[in-house]
Amino acid sequence: MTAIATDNRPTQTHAEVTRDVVATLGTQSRGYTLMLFGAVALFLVGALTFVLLLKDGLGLAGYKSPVMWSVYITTFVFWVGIGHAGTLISAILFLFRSPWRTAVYRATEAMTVFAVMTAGLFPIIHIGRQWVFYWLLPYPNQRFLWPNFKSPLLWDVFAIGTYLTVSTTFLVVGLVPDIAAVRDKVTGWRKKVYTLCSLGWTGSDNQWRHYTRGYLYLAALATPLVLSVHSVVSWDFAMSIVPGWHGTIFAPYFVAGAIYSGVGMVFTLLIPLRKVLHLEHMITEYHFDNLAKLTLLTGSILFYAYAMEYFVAWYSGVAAEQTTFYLRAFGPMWWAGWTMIICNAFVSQLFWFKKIRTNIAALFVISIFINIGMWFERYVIIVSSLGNDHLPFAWGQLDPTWADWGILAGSFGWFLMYFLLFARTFPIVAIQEIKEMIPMPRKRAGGHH
Amino acid sequence: MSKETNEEQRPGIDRRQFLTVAGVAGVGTAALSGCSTDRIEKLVPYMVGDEDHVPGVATWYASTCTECPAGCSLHVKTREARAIKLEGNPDSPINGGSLCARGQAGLQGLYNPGRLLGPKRRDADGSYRDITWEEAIAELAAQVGSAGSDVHVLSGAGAGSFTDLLTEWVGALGGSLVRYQPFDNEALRAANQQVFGRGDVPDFAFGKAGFILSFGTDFLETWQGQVENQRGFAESHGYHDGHMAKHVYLGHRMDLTGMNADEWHPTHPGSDAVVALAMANVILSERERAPADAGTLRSVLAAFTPEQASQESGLAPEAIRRIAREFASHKSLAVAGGIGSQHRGAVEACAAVNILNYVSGNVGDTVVFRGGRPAADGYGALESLASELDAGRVAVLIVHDANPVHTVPAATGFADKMAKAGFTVSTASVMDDTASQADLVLPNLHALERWDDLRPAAGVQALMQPVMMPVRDGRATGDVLLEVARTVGGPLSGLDAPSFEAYLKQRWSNIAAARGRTDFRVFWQEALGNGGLFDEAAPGADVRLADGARRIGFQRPTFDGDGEFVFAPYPSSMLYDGRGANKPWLLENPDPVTKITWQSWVELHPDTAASLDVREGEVVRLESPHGSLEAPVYVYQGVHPGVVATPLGLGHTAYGQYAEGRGVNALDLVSGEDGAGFLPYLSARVTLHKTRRYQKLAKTEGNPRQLGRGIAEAMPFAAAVQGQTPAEVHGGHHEVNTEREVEAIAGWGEAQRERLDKGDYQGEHPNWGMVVDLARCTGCSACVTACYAENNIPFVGEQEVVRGREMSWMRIERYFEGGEDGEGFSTRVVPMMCQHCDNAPCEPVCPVFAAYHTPDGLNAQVYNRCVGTRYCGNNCPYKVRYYNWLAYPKLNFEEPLPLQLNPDVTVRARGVMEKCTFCIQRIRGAQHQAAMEDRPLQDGEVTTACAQACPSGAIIFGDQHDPGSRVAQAAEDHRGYHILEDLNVRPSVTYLAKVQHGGEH
Amino acid sequence: MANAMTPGVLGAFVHVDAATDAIRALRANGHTDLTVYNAAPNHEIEEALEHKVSPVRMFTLVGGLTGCAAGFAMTIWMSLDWPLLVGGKPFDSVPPYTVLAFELTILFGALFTVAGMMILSFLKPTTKLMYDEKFTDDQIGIFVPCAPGAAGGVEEVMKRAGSVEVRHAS
Amino acid sequence: MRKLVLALGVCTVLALGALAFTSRSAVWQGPAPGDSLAAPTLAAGDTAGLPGPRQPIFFRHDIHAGQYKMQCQYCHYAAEVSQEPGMPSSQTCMGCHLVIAGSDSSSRAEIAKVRDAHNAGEAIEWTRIHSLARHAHFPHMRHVKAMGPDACMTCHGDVARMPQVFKVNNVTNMGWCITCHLERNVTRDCSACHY
Repeated sequence: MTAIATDNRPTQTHAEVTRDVVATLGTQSRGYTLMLFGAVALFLVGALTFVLLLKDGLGLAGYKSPVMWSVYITTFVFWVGIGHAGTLISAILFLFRSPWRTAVYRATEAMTVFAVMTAGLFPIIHIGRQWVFYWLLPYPNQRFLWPNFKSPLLWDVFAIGTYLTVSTTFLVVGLVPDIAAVRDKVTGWRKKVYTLCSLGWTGSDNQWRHYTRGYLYLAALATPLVLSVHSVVSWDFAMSIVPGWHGTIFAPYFVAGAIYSGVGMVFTLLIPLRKVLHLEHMITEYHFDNLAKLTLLTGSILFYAYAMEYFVAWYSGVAAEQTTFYLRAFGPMWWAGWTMIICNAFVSQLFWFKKIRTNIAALFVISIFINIGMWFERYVIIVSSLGNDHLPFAWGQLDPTWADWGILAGSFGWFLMYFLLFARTFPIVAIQEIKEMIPMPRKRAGGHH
Repeated sequence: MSKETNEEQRPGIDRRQFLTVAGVAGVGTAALSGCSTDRIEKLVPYMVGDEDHVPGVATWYASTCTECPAGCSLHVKTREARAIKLEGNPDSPINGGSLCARGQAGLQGLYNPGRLLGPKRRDADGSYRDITWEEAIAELAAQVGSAGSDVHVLSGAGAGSFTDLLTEWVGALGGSLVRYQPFDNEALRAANQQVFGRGDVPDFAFGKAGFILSFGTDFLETWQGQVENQRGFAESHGYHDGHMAKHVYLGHRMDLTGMNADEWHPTHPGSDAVVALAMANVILSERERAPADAGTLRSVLAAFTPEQASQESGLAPEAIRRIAREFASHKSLAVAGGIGSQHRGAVEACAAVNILNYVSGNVGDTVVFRGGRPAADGYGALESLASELDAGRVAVLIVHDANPVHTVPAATGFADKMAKAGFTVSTASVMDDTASQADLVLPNLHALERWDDLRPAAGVQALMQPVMMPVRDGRATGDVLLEVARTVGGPLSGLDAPSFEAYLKQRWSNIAAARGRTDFRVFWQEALGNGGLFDEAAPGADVRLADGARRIGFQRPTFDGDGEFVFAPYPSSMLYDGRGANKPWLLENPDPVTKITWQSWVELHPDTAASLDVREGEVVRLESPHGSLEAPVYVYQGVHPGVVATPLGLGHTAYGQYAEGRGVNALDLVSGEDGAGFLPYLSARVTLHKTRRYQKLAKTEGNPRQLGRGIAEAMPFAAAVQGQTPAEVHGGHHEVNTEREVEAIAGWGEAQRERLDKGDYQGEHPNWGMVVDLARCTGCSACVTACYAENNIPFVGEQEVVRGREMSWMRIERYFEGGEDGEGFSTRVVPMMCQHCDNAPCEPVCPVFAAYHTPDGLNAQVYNRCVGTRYCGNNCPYKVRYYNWLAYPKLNFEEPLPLQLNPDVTVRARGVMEKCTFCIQRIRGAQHQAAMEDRPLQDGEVTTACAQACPSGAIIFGDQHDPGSRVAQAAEDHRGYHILEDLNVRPSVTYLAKVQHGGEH
Repeated sequence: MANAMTPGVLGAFVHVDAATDAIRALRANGHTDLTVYNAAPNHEIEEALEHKVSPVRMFTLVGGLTGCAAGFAMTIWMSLDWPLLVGGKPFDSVPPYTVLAFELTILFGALFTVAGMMILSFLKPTTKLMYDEKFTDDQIGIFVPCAPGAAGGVEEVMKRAGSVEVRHAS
Repeated sequence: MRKLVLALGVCTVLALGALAFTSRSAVWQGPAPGDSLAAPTLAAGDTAGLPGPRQPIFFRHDIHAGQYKMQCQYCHYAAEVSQEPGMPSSQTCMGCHLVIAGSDSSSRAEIAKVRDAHNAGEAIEWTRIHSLARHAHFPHMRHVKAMGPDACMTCHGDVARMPQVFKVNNVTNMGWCITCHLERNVTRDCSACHY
């Protein structure tokens, strides 16, 4: 193992690890209850909005031709992006055997699952006839009709579907041994529940033998997946001929953005959570420092991508492209354009300084900026590009309404609700992986060969 | 009565009852269920079978349009015995097969939700109660009986049997009949009287002219017969094999007519007379072969120099000379007398233009006096009636087919004077501004529900017949008059016709007799079938100058008040004199110039706006000595900096839900005080006050500039004559790929297409395509309404238009050119509908194949498959896909509007995308017909609604695979180009670049 | 309940090297079907047990291939079943279908892997074996199935290796 | 490779399932040899026992089309020339029933209803049995022309044997149309019916 890792190896004994993590379950702390309450309230706002959308139609939202996609798709892409950091940390860093992922990966993985769950709602929310969304699935029907596999939207359906399934599986598989550990600590009805969830795990050598191997392959599969999913999402735009969408760098650009926003969200979630659940000694500056470095990397990639978009627009000599990008910076939506550039390209550069990378308060504030910035990135790409298309006479600028914000708020509520409930019910820190890092006691003195 | 005569009396009334709402073809609200799957539960058959009514098959009737005095002939399409579309009658010399937006919107008058359910009586407390027709007629008869000779009738009906009956009726009573139409050409007729000694309106042969000069006269909008003028204009000004007339427009505002001019010169309001005279002077002094008696004018004209005219008009002297010379060197035509420039000197202006025409030898050539154009009695007559009313000398006032309370300035106090009448009767079928002051309202039947005829032009006697059962319990005013006559007896006993239909037939039997037609029934059936009698127009009278011609002169017209701006109200090409204001199709059809819908607005020149620091959408208050109004600003380069312009037609106090309280009535700022028997619209000065309130304009215009994207192409006349392509005009298209790359790309494309020979795509298919000739298109927007009517397009209302959600499948894009740093300001229009691209970008992105390509080259949209992802809308570079954000049909089609819906077209449900289908229902219908007759489809057998309606014939539709088809040949034209060609989407619509004169001099 | 349990001896260890010693000794004595419980995977124990590599990867491979094939088959067959022309593209246009094939490869691969893990684990169930809750916490457990007669010897071996507790199941 | 075949197999099975699901409803095969077309005697009271909705007038297709072998188009004349089959006007009924009063009491009663309705000028509101969604256009005349006199029965079933008409086939189901169009190898283009 590398030096850093050795220095930051957890200091507790196996027994302490189990104790501390099990202690987080079923927390009653006020902070937690408040957060949960807020989340549910937000969710209800969204639910109500959705009911009204079903009743009266999407006209309630601020849609304005030619801006036929707006806040909903923006939020969709935003949540898909959030998911990516989780898989990156849990799968890719697992393959790279990087030690600092251990303490945080369970939380980020949960974040992934719930973020993708949230994103998965939007294709349904945003279509005009929500009640026939299943027509997008290839199922045998009396009409003999199949969906159009040439449509990027169908790629989306498959990509998001796969991503949700795989990341959920990955999370559950990782959870089983920990649930078993919890099972053996708790009593009463909770024991029954956990027994059920632990799928008869005993930690026998045979189970471990297949488990470790299988987990490795899951990680190996999740890695290309995480790269593909946001590429596919980016192709929803890149495959079209809308000036401002029609870009070849979209796939890497979006993937970087996704991870950037995802890590941002990890900060936003973990910083309060570790306080509420008293995990400060398990999730430490050391972890945030590394996460921040990741943010710096992806943020810089975004910086490059933004610059490159403008360069290509200018260099291509295509009038429509040039107009679109000019208007992004100086058009009616200049404020959104600059929000995105400042929050993403510039703010991320602060992480060159270790002082900031390890200052929890600073990290939290910056992470908020990152979330805002990344939401606006999608907003700008979608709304401002559509608003200034090929035919000037048909131009139009969006003005969102309560229905847009209602759904946006609801999506946050929906996500946080699940995340908080998860944190309360399952080990938010991976017990067995931490134990794996802690050397077991030996009767003979001296390390093992 | 014997059964036989009974057949005679009421032919077809009961053969024309339409199926009740549950009909086989799903009439009415049931039709709204459109894309959803609710079904009709009851089947209601016709009571009596009818040979010319097969359910599911359209029946056509000939009739005549009454939306303006032009008298265009109609073909009315009925399905299941309800009128669903109005089209032009090809036999008519006036409108040919075409029809303007207003005419087509007549249907929404027929099915207007505001129509009265029956006669109404006003009680003492001013509220109205429903009464029966018997009561109503008894009441009227009693009033008339006791009124003696103090019965006065105010009628807007055109010349025809009804007016004749009215004349007899009033005459018998010894009362007076005032025939009043708001835009009555009083000034023009007075000028003709003065200059030529005859007070009628001539025919203007726009089609024959090589040079058209308009003095602020909107002959493409509301002046004379719009459709007739436009057809002529397209004939001469539409570029064809090396020929194109030049059109110069002098006026303080660039209206639609000005937009179609090769040159527009913003002249000072009221200066037209002197400019015309100066031109006449130039021509006469430089030209030998002028009409003999024109010489006598030399002395008079000598006084009017281009320099003087230049001072008055702001038009450069050399420009005046140049235009005069061009005018004289072509077969030319000058027109004046437009409502928009009807100032106090209007008679002088028209007289001056008469002189100009005369000295150029146009009179008898392009200006032909046939005495065929009937006119009403003019504004003067209305004024005298008003004074009669004021003096309380009117016992009974009957207002028919007129709305003076709205069309006469409030300053004249006509409403108050009308209140002094003993008893006021209105025959309006909708509670309009005037009817809502009447004691008795006897709703007339709509022109499509009653018998009538018109004599709108020389040689034209147009018939109207009931094409369906009345939608509401109205009664033809003709019948009412006759019934009153029967009841009153006495002086009226002479009018003994049992019904107006009988009266009409009596008169037509005289016509038959006069033509030596013995069998009247045959003659009548022919006439009904043809829509009347269309005879060769008589040769024009030989017209010479009258003595009055020497009395021509010019003095600066006076304007009331000392405001800094001249206030220029102008008639809206959609709302006409305001009668269009209760028809959503017209309210939502964007104004061709400003592209604003549903609202009133104030036009300001950019410089004016800058100096006042007001922006578009800011509500300003205009104040004149006669009143004030508040409306949002629209900044428009095409208006004289010293002028603020506002359209007429809105600001109704009553007139149904769509019109009431909407917008402002520009006449509130104008006085009724006039010079000579006409209403001087252009007679007030206004001061402009900012309110710092803002109102979003309901306009369909995004960005009015093309940004060099080559959307609406145009080329100089010279280039067109040399057969250049638009690309060449731009200095040639530069190919970025190498020779071999181009080949490779093409080859690859071919390879792809060869793989498409599967399923329904095997074998030969037509490839439907369209050609739009921008040299002919004027932007009049008749096609837009045609599309609404044919395709059940819902109107969405002001608020939704503000949010850019209008559903108009056919969009007339209007782009501004130049106008900055000194260069001339001009506009271009381009009709934008689905281009049915062969490589349609909207198709592959649809996840459910709702958007796909048919074997016959259509870009189809399957509404019931659409889930509403709107990806197609995003990916359409032409932005011609429209989305049902809300359930517009259910929200907006109030009873009985749904009766108009076309049963062959699905009504789209909420949440689905829709767009132009190239009228696929017409294509499929024609294909079915051909298949039933085992024959191939012929070129021209099927055309789209827009192409059918277009008065300019600017749109050609057909099969591009058929080399002989008109469309295939037109697409070969050197002016042809595709919009956004670089995207390689391969549109099926080819545009022919506009051609502009200019630069020749 | 008890009679359902497999007879044998269960030893608990705190020290990892003690456990490995025990394992080696027991295997030497011919007790090859040991079951070793541990809260986390541990190399030393694995080495002591001399496990071969788990065959779970075969499931992953098969799953992936199935997914890939299914992806291409479904898309191509379905677009030819009712050919509809969109955007002038061929009905069976493979490039876009690669995306779907890829996604299905991952999906099937993952699901097969999990299935494989479960099947392989359940092939050697631990439900009938003696077990203690400390093993998911901080102790290592070794269970040796053996006839009650042989139990004494096994306990002896464990004790010598340093087990902290030994129990018998019969 | 076996996997590929297997996957293909799965898809085909699914599709076949769909096909079976849609084409299960029977297509009329023409009268079986030697069965009589004589219609049973029924009174209006018996309609409750018969399939199909009860109509305002107990009109006996089995008598008109069956026993007397009247062509469908004699009354539903529009079906030959129009998209809409239309319903015969009461005048059409009276064409015959001015002279035909009915053989037994029950039929006389029903015929009387028609006559009264006609004289009173009231429309008879028949209960609709086959009703296509508004977004599907079905040109009856094309089908009658293409498939000849038996065309009607293909979808509407053997009406000539129905004392009271009922729905035999799920004709409002797109699968019904497609199956037939596939069998006869005629167009499946969406825009042939949907516009």
